[in-house]
Amino acid sequence: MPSDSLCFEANHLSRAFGHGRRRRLAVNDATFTIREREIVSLVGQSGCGKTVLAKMLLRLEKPTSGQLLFRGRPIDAAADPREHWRQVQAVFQDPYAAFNQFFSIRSQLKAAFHLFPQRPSEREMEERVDQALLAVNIRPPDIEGKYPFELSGGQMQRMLLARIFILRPQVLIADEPTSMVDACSRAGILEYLMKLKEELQMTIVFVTHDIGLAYYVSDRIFILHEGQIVEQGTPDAVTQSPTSPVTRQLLDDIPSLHREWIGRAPRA
Amino acid sequence: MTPILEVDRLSLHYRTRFGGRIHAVDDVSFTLQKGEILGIAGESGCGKTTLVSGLMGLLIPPLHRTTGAVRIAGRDILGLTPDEARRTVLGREVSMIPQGALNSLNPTRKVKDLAADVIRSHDERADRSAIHDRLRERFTKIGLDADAVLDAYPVQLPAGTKQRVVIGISTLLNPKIVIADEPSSALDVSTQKAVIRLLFDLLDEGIVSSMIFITHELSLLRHVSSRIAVMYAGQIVELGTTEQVIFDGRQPYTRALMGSMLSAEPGQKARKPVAIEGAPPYLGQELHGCRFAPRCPVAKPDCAGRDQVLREVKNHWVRCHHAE
Amino acid sequence: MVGIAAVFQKKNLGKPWQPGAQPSTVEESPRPRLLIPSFARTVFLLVVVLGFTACGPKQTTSDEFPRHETVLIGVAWGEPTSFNPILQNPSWPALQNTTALYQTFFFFNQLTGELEPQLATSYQEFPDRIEVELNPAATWNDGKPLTARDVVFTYNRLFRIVPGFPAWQYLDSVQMLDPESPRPRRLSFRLRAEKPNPLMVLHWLTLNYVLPEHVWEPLLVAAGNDYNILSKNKMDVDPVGSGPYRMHSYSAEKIVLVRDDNYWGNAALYGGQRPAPRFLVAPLYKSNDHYSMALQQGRIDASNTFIPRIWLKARKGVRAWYDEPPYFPPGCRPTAFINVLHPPLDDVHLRRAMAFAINYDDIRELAVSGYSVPHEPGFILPFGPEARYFSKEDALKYGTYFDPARARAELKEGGYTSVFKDNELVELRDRTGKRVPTLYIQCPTGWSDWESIIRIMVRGMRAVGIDAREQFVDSNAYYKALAVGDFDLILTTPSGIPSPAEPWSRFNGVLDTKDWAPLGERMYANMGRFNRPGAPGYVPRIDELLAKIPVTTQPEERVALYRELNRICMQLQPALPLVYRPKSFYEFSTKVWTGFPSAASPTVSPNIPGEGPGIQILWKLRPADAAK
Amino acid sequence: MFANHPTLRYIAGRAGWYALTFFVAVAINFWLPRLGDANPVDTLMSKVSGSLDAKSARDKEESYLKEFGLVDLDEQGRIVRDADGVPVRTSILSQFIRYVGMSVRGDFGSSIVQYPRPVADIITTALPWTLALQIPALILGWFIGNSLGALAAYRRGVFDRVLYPMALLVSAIPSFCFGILLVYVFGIQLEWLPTLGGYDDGMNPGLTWAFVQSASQYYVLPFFSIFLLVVGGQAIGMRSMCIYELGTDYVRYAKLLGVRESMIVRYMFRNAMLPQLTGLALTLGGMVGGALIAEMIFSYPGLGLSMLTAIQSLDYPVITGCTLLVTICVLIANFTVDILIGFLDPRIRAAREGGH
Repeated sequence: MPSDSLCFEANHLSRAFGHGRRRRLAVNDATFTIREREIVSLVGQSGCGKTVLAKMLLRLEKPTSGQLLFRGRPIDAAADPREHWRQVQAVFQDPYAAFNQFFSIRSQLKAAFHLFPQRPSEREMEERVDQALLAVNIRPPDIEGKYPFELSGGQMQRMLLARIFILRPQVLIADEPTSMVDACSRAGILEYLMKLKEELQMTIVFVTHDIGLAYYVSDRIFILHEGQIVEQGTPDAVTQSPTSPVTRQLLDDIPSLHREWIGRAPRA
Repeated sequence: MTPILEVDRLSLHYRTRFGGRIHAVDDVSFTLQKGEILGIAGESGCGKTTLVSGLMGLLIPPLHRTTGAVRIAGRDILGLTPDEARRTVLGREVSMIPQGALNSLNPTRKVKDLAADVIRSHDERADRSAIHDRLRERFTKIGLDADAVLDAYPVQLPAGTKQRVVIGISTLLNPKIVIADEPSSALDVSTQKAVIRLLFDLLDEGIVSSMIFITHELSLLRHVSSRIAVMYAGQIVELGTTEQVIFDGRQPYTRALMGSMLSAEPGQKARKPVAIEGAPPYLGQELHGCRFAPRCPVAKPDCAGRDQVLREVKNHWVRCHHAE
Repeated sequence: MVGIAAVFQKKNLGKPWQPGAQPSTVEESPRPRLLIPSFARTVFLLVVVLGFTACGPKQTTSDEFPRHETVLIGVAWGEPTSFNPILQNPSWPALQNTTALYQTFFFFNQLTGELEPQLATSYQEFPDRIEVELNPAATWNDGKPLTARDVVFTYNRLFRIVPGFPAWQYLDSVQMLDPESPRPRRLSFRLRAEKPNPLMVLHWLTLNYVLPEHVWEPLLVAAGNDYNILSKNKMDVDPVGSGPYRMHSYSAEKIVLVRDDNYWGNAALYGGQRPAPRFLVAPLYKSNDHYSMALQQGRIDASNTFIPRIWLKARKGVRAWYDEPPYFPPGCRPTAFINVLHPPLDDVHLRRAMAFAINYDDIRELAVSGYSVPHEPGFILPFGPEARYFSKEDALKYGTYFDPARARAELKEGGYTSVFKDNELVELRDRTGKRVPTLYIQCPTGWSDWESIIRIMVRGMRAVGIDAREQFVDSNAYYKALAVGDFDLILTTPSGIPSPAEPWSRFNGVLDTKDWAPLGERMYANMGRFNRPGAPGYVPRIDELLAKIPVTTQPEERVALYRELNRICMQLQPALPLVYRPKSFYEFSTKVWTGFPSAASPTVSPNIPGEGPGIQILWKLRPADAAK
Repeated sequence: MFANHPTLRYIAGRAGWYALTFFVAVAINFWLPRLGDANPVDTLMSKVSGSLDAKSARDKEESYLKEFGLVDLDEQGRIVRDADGVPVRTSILSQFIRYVGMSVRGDFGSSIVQYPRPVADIITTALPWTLALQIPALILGWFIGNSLGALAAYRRGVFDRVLYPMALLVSAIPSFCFGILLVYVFGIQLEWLPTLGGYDDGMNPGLTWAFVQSASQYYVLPFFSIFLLVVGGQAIGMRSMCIYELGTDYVRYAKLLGVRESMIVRYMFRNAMLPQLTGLALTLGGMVGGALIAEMIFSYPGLGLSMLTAIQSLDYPVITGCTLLVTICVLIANFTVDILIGFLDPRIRAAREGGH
């Protein structure tokens, strides 16, 4: 359950790119809070600013104006961003890009322990890698000696999640983690995300263009459009009684199994 | 009515460096009628992309035909030399809309030059201004600002426009059949919708006669195709009308695919999507028995030992001896 | 096989290219026509054509310098900079010890130790001066007579403004003895009273050029007597000298001299003969190997560069002075200077132990291609003109030959103990039990023969228990370390060119204490800081001997003094003489010219043409074809 | 002034960066060799000092220091001394300021080792040889290597199976070994071609037919020693670039649309060539290093050895002059390629013109 204490708190947060006439606000005056152990989805079309916002939460981008607090302190309070990254981790769209092609997967999972100030013993590392693999439903022998290119996108995305299991961050930023994954593996990825949240008591920020996905996983949904948060609320509220035309459009654009979508019956 | 495309017991394999064979497409048969959109659904590694190569008559080593034929208007296109195939089939008879529009356009050539290359490749005498007029007309028709887009380099275009450009170039020569390989999977939902609309328009205009639409999103096929073929491990495991396959799937794999779908509709949240565990079998070895059996939630002991054939069950074709 | 399955999974995912995961589908496309871009085709043809023109028949007809009239010598290094003879280091042939263009009073024959006439016919030594008589026939090659006035001008005017001109250390002034004569030819070189040293004055008389007053006086005036301005003058356009050749031309690749058929010496010194070759050319190659190769190919006729394993080149017609070891006459003494201000190197026992520990035969055979004769202790060459000062008896009695047992005995006597572990030396302790710091032996890195010498020294020393190590440093750092005394042991060669002052100048290079400087400041002789006057253990006799030897007129006395000095050196071991080396190499090829002197017919001092006395060879050469 | 002209603004922008790089490089070139403890006068002195007593040596050394501008001088041109009479060394900063002032006037000073030869003279006699050898070898090698590499990638088969290992072999041999091999085979064993020097010893340089013929004979081996290496290296690079290009989605797409092979070859060649252009710029930068090897092996005239000896003997003015030249060459080559790529590669052009 989400707690009452705040994980992120943003006040009039903005991020601009370019100068002069080309100045463009990628994030425009966003004010929001994310509570501990909450799953919040950032939903919008491409270019709506959701990824920039996620990067600010990860301390990869600096806001041009406004204030972003992480657990009550400015996000850049510590000089060393690694402080932040120990607590806040991310998974991205392309799992292959997150792994080095030339090292075995297992060794790279083990390398995750480097982020800890104190590395556990060799045996403990092996055990924890095995546990993490099992948590994403992969039998450790199945990836023994394998390299990233030998696995499918779905499997690799699960490796990313396994890494999260090892690192045990308190906050996870998931940026379109399913967009390169088959539909049939997607459900699995979502399932493991939920499991992560349950087991590790994590706060998750989920970035997607698919409001359907958001609907399944989130406690709350933020709808972004042209840098602004145009609507936020529970999944049911957002999907069933959307207030913003942007939300309505997004809902309308999803091909659903049961609802008319494109208004044209395919010719037989 | 004779089908526009007829795939007859087609099997294709790759030769590996060590003399082995990978049977990427195994015993695939279907037909495509004029005006029809056939959906092909399946997960990664099911042989969709190999099948596309076969449908285009483009068997580039190490891909080879094992048996079967692909006939367009009665002519087996797999028997053609590569140059014949290039001149007579590719782009004209069969064309293709690739998955990643982002990477499918040569970044160092302007859109108009890329498009002109396609036209000139099939008509060496086409003169410059005729080509240009033709391009302008076609690009305007597909809803693009023709002058601006034609004069741009691919990098200068946003993703949605680029996908439209790719569709425009792919259909320049009014191909009979267009194979769309996940044309919208990299796009956001709104752009995806627009792209699908465009494809429908092309069919309605008669620019394209028929279409094969490949995707793993069954929810999308529900609105796009008239018939659906579900592929698994190189084989078609179910073939029927969209309604039949989606709402009355007989093959356990089809049903599992449906079970993994999620939907943002009210009341659906309670229904938990279920992922299909495990991975498709490796095709580089002799396979016996039902190929889905190891992952099948309803597998019976006899499944593993029994080779499956595609048989008709209640007006649609299913490859499962338990299906009724 | 698993990998290939994964490949297809990947492929269907539509992933971009992945290393190692690429099936060769697209690579093996159907055969297209051969498509060489046209520019590349053109370029390729061009290269082929170029290759063919260049491979055409070698032609020699239009040579400016016909081979049969030209002697080519490997004597010069580096691109020509300036031919101004008052520079410290001008280009050949204005370089010191070259006598083709400018001349000196005498040639020094390093085999006999005699001075042979050049510009001067004779000299006479006096306690305070040396009198020299010029050849009355001498003229400049512009036809003007060469007289004692030119000499006086050269020394008293020109050399006065050269900063640090070395002859002034020993020379006070030069005077004409017959100034009233229409063609004065008698000169008196007055020695400096506080440093009387006729040997060094004779040394300079074999090296310092005489320059024409009528050419240089105007230049000197124009430069306002300023050396820096005068030295900017390159003197490269047909400079006026008195030698048998004149400047012809030069480029970055070679320097060409042409015979002066009006050379005064042809009649006065060579019985009316003129030198055989019309041109004397010094090609400038970029490494020793190239001179060696050119010599073997007959492209050059003689060279003074180092050629390893000369005996292998004999079948290519390349020969040295001797046909067997040492191939070249020994002329100098590479020495390890010992810094006696670095304790315990002030201890004679340690120094002598070192001298006993070195395997001199190994050095001769392994490090210097065998171009040396067997080692004798001390600084006197047991060879050539110096042999008369050498005493085998002293050497056996006081000297240090390779003898590890005696090395150990010396260490023991000095109270040292060596700690070995598994036959490896761990450390050396002095008599108080304190560890002696590792002693480093320095030389510039890349000087491979010296590096080998040091390795052999280190091996020997460690074997007897002296903790020594190699130290190879950048050559610039080496020169600095040598001068300021920043070393334990360092390799160098005291004194430079064949000279009538040997072996005095060699001893002086090791022992000179007159220009004492503390560590950190520069010394240019005795860099080991041995025998500082007033220091404990100072041996005044050494300074006395150094002062006395040059002024002795009695040959027997000189022998005795040298013998005594060498004996002291053998006993006190101020430095470690290591091996004998030629002063300069002497190799020639008989492909085009014959008549080169060698040990079998030592008609001229072993110097190649274009180097000091070697110029005389040019009168003895004959075309090889004519000999057949 | 350039605000509305993206291309000019782009060029001006690049030029600005290059100018900045140039000044930084000049400063580093000047400073680095002078940082060590040793200085060239020590080296000169130890070579001449054997026969000098302390006073003459000091005189000599001070005259060197004065001549090479390493000590401060008063108004009358006398050496400024401290209380102990030791000459006051000029600080590197004031040396640098003087050097910049002189360079601006085109005066690079005199060599120390080859005193009194002006640095400009050393460079101008050597440079034509270096350029005449290197530029054609590099440029021709680049063109031919790229063409062969593209062909190998495209045609595959026997052609590739022969060419690729050969190219690998050639580029794997260290360049000096390769040169020595050429000397041994063609110069010593077969005696087809001369191997020492730039032209026959029997002549002087001049614009005569005999000289040109002689020079071209002497040119062949050094040329090929560089040319073949460049061909090998470039062919390997181009081959893998082309194989990569052939595997890209856009080549596959073009094939699926039935685009003619010749057009696909053009796509491949052009796109693969762009990164190779950068390689060309870098190769041109390495010219002096290559020159040194050719000169050491073939005694070929040129700049390399001057530079090597200068470095070995800390001949500051020559080092600084040569590195200045090298810097200028590298920067000009890179600048040209930068601008060229900016025009050839629409991805960069698009970024410049503002994209979408």
